[in-house]
Amino acid sequence: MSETQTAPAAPAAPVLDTVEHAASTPDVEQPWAELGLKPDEYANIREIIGRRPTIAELAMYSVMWSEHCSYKSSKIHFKLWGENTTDEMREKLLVGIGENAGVVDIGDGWAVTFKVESHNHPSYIEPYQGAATGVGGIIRDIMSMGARPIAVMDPLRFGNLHHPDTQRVLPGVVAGVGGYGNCIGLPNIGGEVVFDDCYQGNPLVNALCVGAMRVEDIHLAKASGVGNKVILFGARTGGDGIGGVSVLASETFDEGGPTKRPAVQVGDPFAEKVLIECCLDLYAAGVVDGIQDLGGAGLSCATSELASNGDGGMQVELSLVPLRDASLQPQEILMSESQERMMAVVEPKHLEQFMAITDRWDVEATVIGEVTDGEHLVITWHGETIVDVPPRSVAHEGPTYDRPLARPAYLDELNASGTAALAKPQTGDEIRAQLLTLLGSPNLCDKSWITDQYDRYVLGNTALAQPDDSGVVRVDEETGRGVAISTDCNSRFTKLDPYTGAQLALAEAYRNVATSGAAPLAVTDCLNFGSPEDPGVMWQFRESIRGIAEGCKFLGIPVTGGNVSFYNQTGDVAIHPTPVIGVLGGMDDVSKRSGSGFRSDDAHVYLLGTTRDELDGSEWAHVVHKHLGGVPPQVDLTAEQALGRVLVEAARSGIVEAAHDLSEGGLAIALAEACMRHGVGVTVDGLDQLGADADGNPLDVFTTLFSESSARALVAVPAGHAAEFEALLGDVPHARIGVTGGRDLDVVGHFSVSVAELRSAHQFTLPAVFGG
Amino acid sequence: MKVGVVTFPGSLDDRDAARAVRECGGEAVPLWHGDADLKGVDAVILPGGFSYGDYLRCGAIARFAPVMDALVPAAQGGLPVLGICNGFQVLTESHLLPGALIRNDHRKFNCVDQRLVVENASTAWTSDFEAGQEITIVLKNGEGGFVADEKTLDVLEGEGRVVFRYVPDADGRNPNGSYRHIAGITNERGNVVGLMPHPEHAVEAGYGPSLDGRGFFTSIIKQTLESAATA
Amino acid sequence: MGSIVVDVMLKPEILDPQGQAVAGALPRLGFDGFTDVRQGKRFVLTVDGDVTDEHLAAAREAAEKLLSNPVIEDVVAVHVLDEQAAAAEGSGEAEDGEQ
Amino acid sequence: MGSIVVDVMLKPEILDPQGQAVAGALPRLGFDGFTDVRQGKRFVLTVDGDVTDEHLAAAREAAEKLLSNPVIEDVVAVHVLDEQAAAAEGSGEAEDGEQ
Ligand SMILES: Nc1ncnc2c1ncn2[C@@H]1O[C@H](COP(=O)(O)OP(=O)(O)O)[C@@H](O)[C@H]1O
Ligand SMILES: [Mg+2]
Repeated sequence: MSETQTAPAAPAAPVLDTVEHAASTPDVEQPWAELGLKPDEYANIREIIGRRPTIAELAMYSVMWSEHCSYKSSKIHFKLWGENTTDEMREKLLVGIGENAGVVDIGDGWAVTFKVESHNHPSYIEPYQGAATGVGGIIRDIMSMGARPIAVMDPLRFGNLHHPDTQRVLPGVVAGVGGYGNCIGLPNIGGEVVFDDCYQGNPLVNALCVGAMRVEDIHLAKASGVGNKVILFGARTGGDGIGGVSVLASETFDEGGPTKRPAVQVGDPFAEKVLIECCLDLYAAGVVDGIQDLGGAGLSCATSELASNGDGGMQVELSLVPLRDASLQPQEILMSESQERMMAVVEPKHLEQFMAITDRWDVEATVIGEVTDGEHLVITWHGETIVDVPPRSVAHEGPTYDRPLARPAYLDELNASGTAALAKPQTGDEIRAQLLTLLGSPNLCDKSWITDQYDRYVLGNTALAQPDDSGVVRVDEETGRGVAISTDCNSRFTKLDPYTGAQLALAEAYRNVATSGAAPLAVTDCLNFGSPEDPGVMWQFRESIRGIAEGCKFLGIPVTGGNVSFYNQTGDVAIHPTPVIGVLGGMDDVSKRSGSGFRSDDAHVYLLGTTRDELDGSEWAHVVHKHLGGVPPQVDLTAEQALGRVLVEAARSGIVEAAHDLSEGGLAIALAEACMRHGVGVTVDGLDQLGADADGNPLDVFTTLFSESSARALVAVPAGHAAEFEALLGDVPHARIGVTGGRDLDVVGHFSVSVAELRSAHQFTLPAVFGG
Repeated sequence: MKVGVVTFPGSLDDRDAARAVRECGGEAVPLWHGDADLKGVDAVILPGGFSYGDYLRCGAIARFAPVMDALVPAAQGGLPVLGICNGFQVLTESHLLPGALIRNDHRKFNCVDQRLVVENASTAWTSDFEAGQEITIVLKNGEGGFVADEKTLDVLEGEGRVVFRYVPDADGRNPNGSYRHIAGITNERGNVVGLMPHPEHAVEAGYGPSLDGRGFFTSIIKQTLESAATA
Repeated sequence: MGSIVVDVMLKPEILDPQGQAVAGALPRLGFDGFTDVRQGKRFVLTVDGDVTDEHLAAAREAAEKLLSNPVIEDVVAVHVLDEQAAAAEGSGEAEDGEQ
Repeated sequence: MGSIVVDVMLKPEILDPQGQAVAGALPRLGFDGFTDVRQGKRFVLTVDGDVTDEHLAAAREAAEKLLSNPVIEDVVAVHVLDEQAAAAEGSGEAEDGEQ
C-alpha cells in the first residue's frame, strides 16, 4: 500500500512547539493559568524571552517559578538570614545558604553537610511512598555536595492519635521512612513525633540527612568549561510528578492519549543505594566537575540551575533521556520528578572512566548534552530547538512577592487566657497521678513502636540515637571526631508567639545537642506554615524567621540552609506555625557523649538553670486541661549559652554520668525518663525551695515539676566528681536535687513511684493504638 | 589471617563487618559480587543489607552472583562462612543452610538489642563462647522469621546445629516468630553459620549494646591461626 | 470449602522496583526472552461451603477497600478458584490450568 | 506483545503473617464471611510477540529457579495472560473473567 494517498487520515500529530513555531504563532492560547502561573508572571516570561514561550519553556518556567522551587513568597524575608550572619559565623561555613545544602567545617579537615526538608502533602496522599521519597530526596541533596550520607532523622507531626485517619497515615509514614532509610543503609538517629489536632488534615513529614566528607572533596552544582559533557545517570525517567505534568498531558492529547501519568512517585531505595556508592566512586576518581541531584522540577531544575551557576550556557538533546515510558512528551520529560536520578558535568577526558564506574555499579548513564559558550540554555528534541532561554531567568530570577502581613486578631485574646486559672493538683498523690497521665500521653509516651522500625546501627558509627537527646555519630574512625544533631519545635509556643516560639525551638535543639556533649555549630530549618496568602500566616512566618535569625546571631551559629513548606492547611485553617529547627554540634571524640539515663547508684543529681512559673502552652495544660493560651516561656539565650558551655565542658572532662535536657513536661518528665532509661531510680529532695515566681515567692512543688522554663538540664555526676563538676558551673544557677539509686522515683515528702510503674504508664500508648 | 567480606549491590553492613574483623585482629579483604574470586581468604562473611533491594525474596537474587559460584563449593569443602542477616538469607537461598527466613510475624521491621543464648560453642565462629552463655547483640530486620519443616527442625536440634536461640519475652514470644526461637544455625560440618542478629554491631565500646559480638571474630581468627600452626 | 482469588497489580504507569529487580536477574540466569516483569499480589480468600455471589461481591468490595491501594494499584481480577486448582495449590503442584 | 502469569503462594504449612493480618482486618471492616486469607505473589512476564511454548517453558523454569523458593513456596500456576484480561489490566478495570 502506498502510504500517504490511500491510508485513512491519521489523527493529526501534535505539532512540535519549537522556538521557531512559537515565534511565528504569538497568539496561541497557552495553559499558563492551569500550570499555576499568574497573568503578570506569564507576561514576564514573554518579556524575558521576547516571544511567547514554547510549551516546553512554559513547563520549565511554571515548575521553577512555583512556590516550592522559587520561594517567591518567602525569599524577601531571607535577607534576615544574611543580615544576621556575622563574619565570625561565616568562618565556619564552607558553603552557605543557596547551595543544595550548607557545609560546615568540623575540624581536622572534615566537613559535614546537613539539611531538613518537607514532604508533607505527598505523605498525606500516599503515606508510605510520600515519606519514602521524602527521605530519598534529602539524601540526594546531601550526596550532591560530594558527601557520603551518614545518618537521617525524621521530625513527624500527626493529628489526633485516636483519629481514624491517623491510623492510616502514621503507620504508612513510619513504614515509608524505615523502608527507605533501612534499605539504603543509613542509621536513623532521631526525630520527633508530635500529635496535635491542628495536623489532622495536614500531617508534617520532614526528613533530615547529614553527610560527611573531606574539605577538599566538596562538590558544587555548576556547569562550567565549554565542551564538558552533561550526563544524566541513575533511574530512567517516567511520568512521575504531581500537578503540572497531568495538566500538560491533558493539554497535549485529547482522546486516546498517552498512558496515564502517575499521581504518586514510587521510591526505589536500592537504586539510590547503588547511586550513592557509584557517586562516591566517581568523586574518589576525580571525574566529576559539577553535580546536581534531580528533585522537585526534575530536569527543568537540574539543567537551569547547573547552567545558571556556571560560566557558560548549556545544550541538551532531550530525546537522549532514557525513558521508562516511551509516550512521554518533551515538556513532560522536563517536568518529571522521577526519583533516584543525578546529573553530572564531566570533562571529555574523564568520560570513559566515568562510564566505567557507572557500569561497574550497573547504573545507566547517558550523555545528553554539553556546556557551551554563550549564555543560553538550549534544549532540542530530535534536533529541533524547543527551549532557548537565559537559565538564570528560570532558576534564580523568578518572581518575588512582598505579601501583606498582619498580626492575627485572635492573638490578644489567646495571650490573655493563661493557665493561672486552671486547677492544679494539690496533694502528692494528685501530682503522682498526673505524672503518670502525662507519661502515657501521646506526645510524651514511649516512641519505640515507631523508632524500633528504624535501623539505628548500620554503618557502625552511632554513638547515641533515640531516645537520647540528640543523635550522635562518629565521622572519623581514627579519632572519634563526630557530630550531634537534634531537631525540635513546640508549635504551641509558636502559635502563642511565633518570634519567641521559634527561638524556643532553636534553644531546645541547641540545648539538646549541648546536653549530649557537643558544641553547637550550625542550624538548618524546615519552615512549615499555612497559606502565604493569609496575612496572619505571613506574619507568623516573618516573626519566626526573625526569631531564628536573631537567635542564631546571638548564639553565633549560622543557618546553613533549610526548606519552606507553605499551604499546610485544611480549608481556611492553617496548622500551628511549625518552624522545625535542626542544630548540629561537633565533638572531638563522640565516645565521650553523655546519655540521658541514670546508670548507677549514688550519683549526685543536679538541676541546672532557673525554674519559673511557666505553664502556659505546656504539655500539662494540653493534656490535663486541653488548654492552649497565655504566653510561652521566656527565652534567655545568654543562659542557654552558659548552660551549653558547662554541659560540653563536663562531657569533655568525662565526669558526666547522665545529662538530660528539660523540655515538654518539665522536670517531672525529665526525671522519669532518666530513671526509665536504664532502670535506675532517684531520690529527690528540696524541690520546695527551688523556683520562684515573678514576685520572688517560692513555687509550689507541682509548678516546679511541670513548668517548662527553658535553659535547664538535669545532670548526674558520680559523687567523686561532684566537686570538679561544681567548679565548672560558674554562674549557671544550679541545685543538687537528689541522689540516684533504688528502683523508685521518690520525691521526698510528696510521692514515690516505682520505675516499673513509670514504664508501664509510658510504654503501651502506641501499641494500644497500632497493635503489638 | 584474611577474612573476605562480600559486597553485593545493596549490601549495607559490609564496611561494618570489615571493621569488626580488623577490630578483632584480622585482615578484612573486600570481595566483589561480580568476581568469582575468593582471593585466597581463610574465611568469608556474607554481610547484612538488602542485596538487590531484597525485592523478590531476601537473598534470592544475590544467590546467583558470580562470587557465589566460587563460594558455594568452597563452603562445601570446609571454608568457614558466616552469614549475617541478609547473608543468612543468601545462605538459605543457596541451600548451604536449611530452612528459610520469612516476614516477621508482626510484619514490621524491628531494630532491638536482643538477648541470645549460645547453644553450640563448637562451630568455627562460636568457639570463643561457652555453650549456654547469654549474649546481647543487635537484631534488625523485616524478614527474620526462621522456618523449616518439622523434620528439618528435628534434625537441626538432634545434631546440635541450632547455634543461637532468642531469649523469649515474658509472654514466651521471640522478636520475629522464628520456629523454636531459632536465631542461628550451622551446617553439618560446623563451618557455615548463619544468624539474623548482627555481631558486627557489638565490637566497639560506645558503638552498640555490648562487646559480645567480638567472640564471632576472635573465634574464627584463633581457629585459623591454630589450624595453620598444626598444618 | 471454596476459595476466591483476588489479583492486585501496580498500575502500569507506577514504577515497580520489585519487578525491575527480577527483570534484571532473569538474563543473568540465562532467561533472555522476557522484555518486562511486573510483580503484584495474589490473595486467596477462603469461605465455608461453596462460593456464593454474595461472597464474590464481598470479595470485590474488600479488594477495592482493603486489598489494594487505589492510588497506586489496580484490582485486576476477582474470581472463584476452581476446586481442582485448589487441590493442586494444596499439594503444591505447578499448574497451568487456569488459563 | 504477550504476557505470562506466574502465581506463587506460600506452602500451606508455612505461617503467612501478611495473610493473617488481612484476615484479621476483614471483619473489622464488616467482611465476616471469610475464614482464611493467604497472600502470595503474582508475576507478569512480558514477551515480544505472541507467547510461544518455549516462552512458557522458560517461564516455568524461571518460576521454579528464581521466582519461588521451594522450601517455603509453591508455584501454583504458570499460564498465558489472555489478551482481553491484559487489556483490562492495562485500563485497571476489575475483572472476573479468568475463572
Ligand atoms: N520520628 C522519630 N524518628 C526517630 N527518632 C525519634 C522520632 N521521634 C522521636 N525520636 C527520638 O525520641 C527521643 C525523644 O524525642 P523528644 O521527646 O522529641 O526529644 P527532645 O524533647 O529531647 O527533643 C529523641 O531521641 C528523638 O530523637
Ligand atoms: Mg531532649
